[in-house]
Amino acid sequence: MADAETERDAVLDALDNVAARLADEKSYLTDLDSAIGDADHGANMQRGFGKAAEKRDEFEELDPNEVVQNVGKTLISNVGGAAGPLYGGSIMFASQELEDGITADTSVAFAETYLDKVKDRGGAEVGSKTMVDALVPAVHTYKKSIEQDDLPPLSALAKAVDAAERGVAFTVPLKALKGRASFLDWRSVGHQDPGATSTLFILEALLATAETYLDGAVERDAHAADAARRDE
Amino acid sequence: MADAETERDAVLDALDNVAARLADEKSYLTDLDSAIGDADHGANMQRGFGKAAEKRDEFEELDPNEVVQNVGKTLISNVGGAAGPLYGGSIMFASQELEDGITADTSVAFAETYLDKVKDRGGAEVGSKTMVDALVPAVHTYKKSIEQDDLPPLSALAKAVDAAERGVAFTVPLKALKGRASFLDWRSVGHQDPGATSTLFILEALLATAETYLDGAVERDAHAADAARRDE
Amino acid sequence: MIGLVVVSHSAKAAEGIADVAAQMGGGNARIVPAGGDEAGIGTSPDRIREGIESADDGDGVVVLVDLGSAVMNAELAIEMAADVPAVIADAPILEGTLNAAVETTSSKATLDSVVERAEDARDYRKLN
Amino acid sequence: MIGLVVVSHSAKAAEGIADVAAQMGGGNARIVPAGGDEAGIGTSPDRIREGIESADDGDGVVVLVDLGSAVMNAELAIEMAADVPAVIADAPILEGTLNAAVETTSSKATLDSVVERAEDARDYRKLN
Ligand SMILES: Nc1ncnc2c1ncn2[C@@H]1O[C@H](COP(=O)(O)OP(=O)(O)O)[C@@H](O)[C@H]1O
Ligand SMILES: Nc1ncnc2c1ncn2[C@@H]1O[C@H](COP(=O)(O)OP(=O)(O)O)[C@@H](O)[C@H]1O
Ligand SMILES: [Mg+2]
Ligand SMILES: [Mg+2]
Ligand SMILES: [Mg+2]
Ligand SMILES: [Mg+2]
Repeated sequence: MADAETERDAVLDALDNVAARLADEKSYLTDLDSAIGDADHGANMQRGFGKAAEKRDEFEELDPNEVVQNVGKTLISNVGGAAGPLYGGSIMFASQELEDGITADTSVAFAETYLDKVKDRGGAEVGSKTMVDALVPAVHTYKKSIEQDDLPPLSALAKAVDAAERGVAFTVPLKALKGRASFLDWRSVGHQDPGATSTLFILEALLATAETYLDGAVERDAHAADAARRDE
Repeated sequence: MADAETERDAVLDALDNVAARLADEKSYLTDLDSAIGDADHGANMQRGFGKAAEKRDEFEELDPNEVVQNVGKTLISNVGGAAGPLYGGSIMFASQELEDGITADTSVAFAETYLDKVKDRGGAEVGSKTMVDALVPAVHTYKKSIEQDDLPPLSALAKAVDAAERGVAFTVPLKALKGRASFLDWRSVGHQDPGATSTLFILEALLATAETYLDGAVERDAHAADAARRDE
Repeated sequence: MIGLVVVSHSAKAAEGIADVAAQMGGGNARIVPAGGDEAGIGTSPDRIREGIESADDGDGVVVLVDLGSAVMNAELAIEMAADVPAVIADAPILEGTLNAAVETTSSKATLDSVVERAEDARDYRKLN
Repeated sequence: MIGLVVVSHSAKAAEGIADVAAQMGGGNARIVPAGGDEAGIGTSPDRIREGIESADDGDGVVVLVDLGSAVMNAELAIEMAADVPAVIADAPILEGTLNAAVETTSSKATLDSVVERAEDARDYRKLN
């Protein structure tokens, strides 16, 4: 990216966009969670990111990585449930990758560190029917698009969003192996995972933000688009 | 014994004597329970038998076996802890053996049924460091004294008390395998079991009662006497 | 629907466990806490019997217990509530109640299947 | 003395479990309940961290947990309370806390021995 100030503005705008998107999707996420959980994922995410967005003025004083770190901290204390430590703890931890600014490379490092922390904290793998099912394809696609295919970050992010969308769809036919939904055993099959879905919404909000800050053709993958959500 | 009225009086006097004895021993039993339990056995036993003794007027209307049954019921609701269901439930259940009156034979049947119920309810065997360690030798000795040795019931009961006393002493060096004390594991070794001790006190009170109702030489076993308690 | 009775030595623990489990059962499970006794910490066969009777809607009841004397008082209570088919699960009390609560909301639930799910909680590992 | 922190999704359950365990430890154990969150049923890393800090007298703390997110928040809290040696026991919450409470009152107790006793509770059978 550019100077620290622009980076900070981008992070703050991303925070606003994510918070707004999750507020819009609150009842949808809650519906998903009511089928295989305790019907609080929408409220959890909206409350947590809402609190973080309210701190925008405070965050104006900080470096971009510190903003990200403090968003994580705020989520830890305000999201609740399993999503709190997973989102909040992993964002906080991964923020160290942004200490030297936000570039294509550091964003890949951030994504990988974030994914590793989520997997490590929650013990879920691909196929456990959790947010990891959206995250793994998104992070792998992002990394490969940047490091192997030399795509511009905006395009890489668009591809990552498509990948996450496939991941969300993939959670539907699976039996939950982690989290609250795993208590339902076979009855969890046929339902879309709330955490994978909120992960997708966050990525979509990041992509929307990136579009106002970054140049480059947005190459998306036609087949994945809109598969997961609207079919439900 | 004799007529139903005398039997009822004997049962009511026994109840008074047991309640009085346990009230006297309240703090001693509590001390034992404080070493390897939760320091409530004295209060539990005193409260439960105290409540039962308070119902003496009510019980005057009943047959002897019904008195015993209602003592059991009262204990179930008022002793608390492990002792409540063990003493109360087993007394209530065994009272059926006294339906045809209290004789040497029915008293043996009562004792055996009571022992079986305690073992069945609590899952303890001899050596588990519980009231079973006092009960088994007492009941075995009582039965053998009456059925094999043709001793008069008073003498058989005196021998049973001696046997219980050895049982109480036997609990000291054991590791508790059942009940709250078993949580202490090796630290329970070297302490006398409260429930075995209260079982002995009850038997002593029954013997004192029997002495005023029954004739016959009281043959006690010189070696066992007073071993368990005063050494502590 | 099969009912659940939670018998802890602490009335608070029984209530709290029932609260967490109610959420696992999506608010549909029938869960009755029956903890503590008149003196405070302890269990009461009378309270447990009342709990069993109020948890039962005709399909029977599974009882979850903590320590030894809770088991014995639950057994006595089951004998007293002779009309209600009731079984004690040999399971950790909180984890077993959660599992059982989910199972009772299944259309295929039976007394056996609820006990089995409760007892499955013995193998539940919490750390990865 | 090693401290214990009880992390249940229900504040009541955590308190009740601590009450029962306090009795097992003869009133000497250091047991801090840290259940629930601001919204009610849930767990809170901040509460758990405070619990860990107040349960510690320098010898360290063993944390007992119920469901998945309690584990994750306990891990976070342990990271936040970096000065306190603290470990999570992989044990049923009530049964593990009772066992652990007894062990903490032993003069030979160590963090490892307390965790081990807590985890022994996985094999605790309630029915004969
Ligand atoms: N162990 C885990 N690893 C990864 N993700 C998990 C885990 N447990 C739960 N999740 C995610 O969290 C989501 C539920 O979040 P939320 O409803 O906020 O928490 P809770 O289940 O505690 O109410 C699930 O849909 C799933 O994606
Ligand atoms: N499973 C059992 N089988 C036989 N006796 C037992 C059992 N559990 C406990 N006891 C007896 O109960 C006594 C303790 O009674 P009490 O202190 O009144 O109950 P609690 O241990 O619940 O506080 C023990 O000393 C022991 O003799
Ligand atoms: Mg939820
Ligand atoms: Mg929740
Ligand atoms: Mg006691
Ligand atoms: Mg007690």
